[in-house]
Amino acid sequence: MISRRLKIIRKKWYTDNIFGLEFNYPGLRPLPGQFLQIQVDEGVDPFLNRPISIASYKRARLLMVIKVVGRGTKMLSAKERGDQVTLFGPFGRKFRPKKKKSLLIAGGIGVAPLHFLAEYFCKHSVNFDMIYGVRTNRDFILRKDLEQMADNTIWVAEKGYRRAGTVVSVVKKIDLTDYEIAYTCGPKEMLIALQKLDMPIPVYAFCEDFLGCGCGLCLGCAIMYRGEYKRICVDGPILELGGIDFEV
Amino acid sequence: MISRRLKIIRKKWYTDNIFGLEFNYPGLRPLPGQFLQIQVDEGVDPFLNRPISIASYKRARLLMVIKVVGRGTKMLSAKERGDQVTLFGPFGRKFRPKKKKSLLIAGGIGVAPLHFLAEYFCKHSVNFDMIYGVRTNRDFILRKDLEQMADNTIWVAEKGYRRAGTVVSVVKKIDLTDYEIAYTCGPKEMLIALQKLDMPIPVYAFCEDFLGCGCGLCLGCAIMYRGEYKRICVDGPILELGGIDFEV
Amino acid sequence: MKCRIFGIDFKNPVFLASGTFEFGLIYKNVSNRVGAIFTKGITLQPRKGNPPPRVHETACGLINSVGLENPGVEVFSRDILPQMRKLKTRIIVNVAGFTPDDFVKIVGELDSRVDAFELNVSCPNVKKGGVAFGRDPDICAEVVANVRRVTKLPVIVKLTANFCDPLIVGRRCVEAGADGLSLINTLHAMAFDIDKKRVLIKGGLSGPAIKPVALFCVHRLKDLGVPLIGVGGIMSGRDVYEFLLAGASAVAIGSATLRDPYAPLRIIKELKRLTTSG
Amino acid sequence: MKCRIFGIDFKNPVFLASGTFEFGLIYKNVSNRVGAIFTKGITLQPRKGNPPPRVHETACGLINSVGLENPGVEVFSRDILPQMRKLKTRIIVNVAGFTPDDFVKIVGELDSRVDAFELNVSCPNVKKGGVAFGRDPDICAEVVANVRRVTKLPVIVKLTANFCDPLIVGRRCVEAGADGLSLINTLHAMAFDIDKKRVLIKGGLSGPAIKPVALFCVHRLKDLGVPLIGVGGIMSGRDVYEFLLAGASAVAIGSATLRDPYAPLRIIKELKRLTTSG
Ligand SMILES: Cc1cc2nc3c(=O)[nH]c(=O)nc-3n(C[C@H](O)[C@H](O)[C@H](O)COP(=O)(O)OP(=O)(O)OC[C@H]3O[C@@H](n4cnc5c(N)ncnc54)[C@H](O)[C@@H]3O)c2cc1C
Ligand SMILES: Cc1cc2nc3c(=O)[nH]c(=O)nc-3n(C[C@H](O)[C@H](O)[C@H](O)COP(=O)(O)OP(=O)(O)OC[C@H]3O[C@@H](n4cnc5c(N)ncnc54)[C@H](O)[C@@H]3O)c2cc1C
Ligand SMILES: Cc1cc2nc3c(=O)[nH]c(=O)nc-3n(C[C@H](O)[C@H](O)[C@H](O)COP(=O)(O)O)c2cc1C
Ligand SMILES: Cc1cc2nc3c(=O)[nH]c(=O)nc-3n(C[C@H](O)[C@H](O)[C@H](O)COP(=O)(O)O)c2cc1C
Ligand code: FES
Ligand code: FES
Repeated sequence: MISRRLKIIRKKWYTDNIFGLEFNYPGLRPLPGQFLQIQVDEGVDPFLNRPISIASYKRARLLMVIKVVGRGTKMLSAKERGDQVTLFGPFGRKFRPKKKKSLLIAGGIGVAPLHFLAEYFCKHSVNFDMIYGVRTNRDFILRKDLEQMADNTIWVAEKGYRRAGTVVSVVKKIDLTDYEIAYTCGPKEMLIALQKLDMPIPVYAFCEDFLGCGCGLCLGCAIMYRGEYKRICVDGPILELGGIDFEV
Repeated sequence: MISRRLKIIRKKWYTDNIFGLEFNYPGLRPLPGQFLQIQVDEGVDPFLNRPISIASYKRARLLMVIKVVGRGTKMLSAKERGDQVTLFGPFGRKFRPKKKKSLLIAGGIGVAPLHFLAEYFCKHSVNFDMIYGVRTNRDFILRKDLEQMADNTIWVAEKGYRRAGTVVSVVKKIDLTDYEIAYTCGPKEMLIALQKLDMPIPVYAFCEDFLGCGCGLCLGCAIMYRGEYKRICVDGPILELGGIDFEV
Repeated sequence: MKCRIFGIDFKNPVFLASGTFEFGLIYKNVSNRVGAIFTKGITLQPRKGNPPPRVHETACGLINSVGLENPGVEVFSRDILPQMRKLKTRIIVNVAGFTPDDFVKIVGELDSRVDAFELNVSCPNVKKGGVAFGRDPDICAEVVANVRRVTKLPVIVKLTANFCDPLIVGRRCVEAGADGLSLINTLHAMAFDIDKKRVLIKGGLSGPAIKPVALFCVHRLKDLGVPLIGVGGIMSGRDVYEFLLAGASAVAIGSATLRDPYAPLRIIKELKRLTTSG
Repeated sequence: MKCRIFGIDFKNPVFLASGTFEFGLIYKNVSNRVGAIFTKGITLQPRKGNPPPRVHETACGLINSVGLENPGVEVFSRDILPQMRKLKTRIIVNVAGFTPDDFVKIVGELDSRVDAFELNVSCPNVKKGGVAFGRDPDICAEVVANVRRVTKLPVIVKLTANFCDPLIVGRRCVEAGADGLSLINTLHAMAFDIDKKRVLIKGGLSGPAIKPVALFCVHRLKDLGVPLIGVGGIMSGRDVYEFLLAGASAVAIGSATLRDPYAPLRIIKELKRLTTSG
């Protein structure tokens, strides 16, 4: 782990509550699912850093895509180009995706880490399709990029878009045996719904939750997995969807 | 009392640790010695507002001059033109200076409230002289302005300036019977030294200390004055120097 | 937002805590719109209070050591209370005694001219060698029982979480006849001046820093069968709502008014929005 | 910066608190440069810990409810301790018992293979119906006396400020043979989820918010005649210095490492600058 104080070299608003921050971060060697802990403020309130996935890393340019949901992300959204931010990481276990035909299932801001997985697949010439669901047609982000990288894409929105529905309704309809493996990231409710579908292929979930340290020190990020507590930050965030007990 | 969220319309660095913030604040009717409570940050850390004197108020333009001494003033110094700041006040008792030939004795940043007193005297055609002492010749601020307003001025610095010394050494040398009344503001050590001189005219001190509320609610700003505790924020900050017991 | 506790109607459940709003006479437009004002601690004799420094800022909070500066019950009763009576709010007198007798005398002096009493049992007990009453369930119960005899008005005990279990003390107070409990008072705290290498302040910690502790204490006492008034670090309507979920019937705003005297009005507005929307 | 306490040399007085740095094996370059590491709480049996959420941020602090997740003394002794022994620092095992007997067994199992023991008496005492040991001076003294019999290594008791007076408990521990005291453990705290209208977390409050309380407690115990280790909200060298002024001989860094695992190194540097300049 290293910590870096880096300047924001680009900031972009994708929607009215999702923005991206870009940094020049040479030497980072991230794997899909890995994330950084962003210090919200130099002061001690808010106290904890916020985990944000690596959404893209190309030629030393790091992109993180952040949705404003509470105080920390709100404060981060006030940072502008030129401002310095302290980043810790990368954290998350070293997960190397298999080179198999894959299906990516993104819900909402869950698209951020899957975008980086897509980049990884492109680089390693792995074929994949993508399903991406959002609430309204204005919520899609990184769309063109993803269309370029994926073989096939299905975009779906709960309302305001020609294809109405959720990723779950799409997954129910398609033939999953076209794929050898699936990856998903999105709100907990979506993961629970996907889990109930009992898909015939291995499904890996990118888990998100409130963390403490983000790096294995505090045991604050427990998730019940195959009968025992795992730490999202170091044993995850990528875990097999079927093994997670969301009831605990 | 009113609270206002105002935009900084001008920011200026006078020295490497003293800066000024200007606001457009119509309707304020400040008297000398009065101050505003500035909210350092919208968050709750730091928790308390910081008291800053009115240094100038002309045609609705409010100037406050702030020295960086700790965390709060440091954070304030990071604010830039266009940033919004919340101000409460004005606070401090309604003290109307007498129209008598006056001597103003400023030490360091203590010059800020005396600058506003000088403005007040000019407006009310009161004659006054001024002594202004600092540590080094680079620490003088608002100098030209003060020279214009005062009849006579004596600038003095502990080092690096043609006239070496402190305001106390100057006061000792001049004939105080030329004046009917004196006003002073500066570090506590300076006030104590002036008090010991037992000057033959009434001397009013502009007291500065750590405040709680700044407006009489908390009794956090006690100063021992003529045998009883007074509140700097509402009974002061202008108090007769001779009455203050600095030992308590 | 009306709320009825101790058989009294309050216009809303947002009160002003003791010691952080003077006697409500400076910002009357705030006083007039809250459910009640707790006065600052009133002692039998006038008190000068502690030497400075009396306040010191800490992480998300502050330490105060005002030392119960107040004019004493006589001056309060004669000069201040009549002015307070003109406010359009309930008045609850925070009674600070140094002996069990003090409480009875102060309450006796003011009875029927105020809306309720809050017994501040945090002062060091002079009879018991300076240990705070508030930590001793027996004395607290004794104080409550004695006060009970001299007034029919609601008697609230302000509990401390310092070095004692408010559940144990609170239960005894209720058995002895307390109508309600307010909690928590400030936490014992210190700060040091590292430049001068000495104590900077020794006093009570308040503000957002202590909110989680206050919530724990309120929740711990929620089944005692009397209304609880939650105090500690409340800055917003959401904070108030947390205290209501924890088991409080009303809350009191303390340090927040030091940052913004109008904070209680904002908090009431926010709470209204929360309770009507959800 | 060397410091000698309990008859042991530590390379500096900045230690790592229990439960916030794992077993020191993740950031070894930090572990190797601090005076000592307190392990996380070790229980007799392995423990799964509490269900999520286990951490919740509060004003200038956090509430944790990890629930003593740990592999138990056997696995610790066999698999983890040998790795820890390779670190260039002192190892103090935080012993968490649910009965007085647990403490003796755990200490007995590890004796002579570590540098000292810290008795974590904050766990609810299963024999006493769940009330925390730490509040009961008698049981604390009993635990210390029993442990004293099975080890010659320094025995430190980690005191709580929750609902009891650490001075009373601490004094009894010292009389029973404790070599030192560390304080404070986290403060009882809660937070509520106002959207779901239910408890969000119940646990212990740590971080800068509690520093003023920890300083008060350390200062309160400064004359007990044994070295004190100050814990609570330390974020900087200045904070350490405050604890030293309060009466601590050393300090432990807890939550700060959750914000920045390298914080202890910065703190040591800052402290060095402060102590050599002044
Ligand atoms: C590995 C990982 C990767 C992530 N990647 C991304 C990413 O790429 N982009 C992105 O936008 N987000 C990502 N997240 C989520 C992101 O970290 C959170 O949205 C962020 O931390 C929220 O911070 P906040 O201060 O804005 O919200 P907070 O104010 O902390 O909380 C938001 C909401 O949750 C509630 N809440 C707070 N604490 C708890 C708790 N302990 N239990 C239950 N509810 C609570 C609050 O009341 C509030 O309603 C990731 C999370 C993880 C773990
Ligand atoms: C009526 C009034 C008018 C003022 N006008 C001006 C003005 O016009 N311009 C101006 O620059 N300043 C003015 N001041 C002073 C100004 O308010 C302080 O310098 C400011 O509040 C310091 O805030 P800070 O956060 O930067 O410093 P802090 O970090 O709060 O403190 C600075 C130093 O004091 C120490 N300290 C903190 N609290 C205490 C305490 N309770 N007791 C002893 N030491 C403590 C700290 O350790 C630190 O060394 C005025 C003060 C008053 C009362
Ligand atoms: C400056 C100050 C003075 C106080 N004086 C009293 C008092 O006289 N009597 C009392 O019972 N509580 C007193 N308190 C405690 C508050 O009423 C309240 O219990 C405590 O501050 C916690 O609430 P808060 O975090 O909202 O401030 C005082 C608190 C402060 C900050
Ligand atoms: C996540 C977490 C886990 C902790 N686990 C333990 C523990 O196992 N044993 C113990 O004695 N203290 C434990 N503590 C308490 C700390 O050691 C320390 O006493 C407390 O956090 C106060 O210090 P701080 O404010 O620097 O964090 C834990 C604290 C945290 C935040
Ligand atoms: S967040 Fe601390 S161990 Fe995972
Ligand atoms: S600062 Fe609160 S009364 Fe003066």
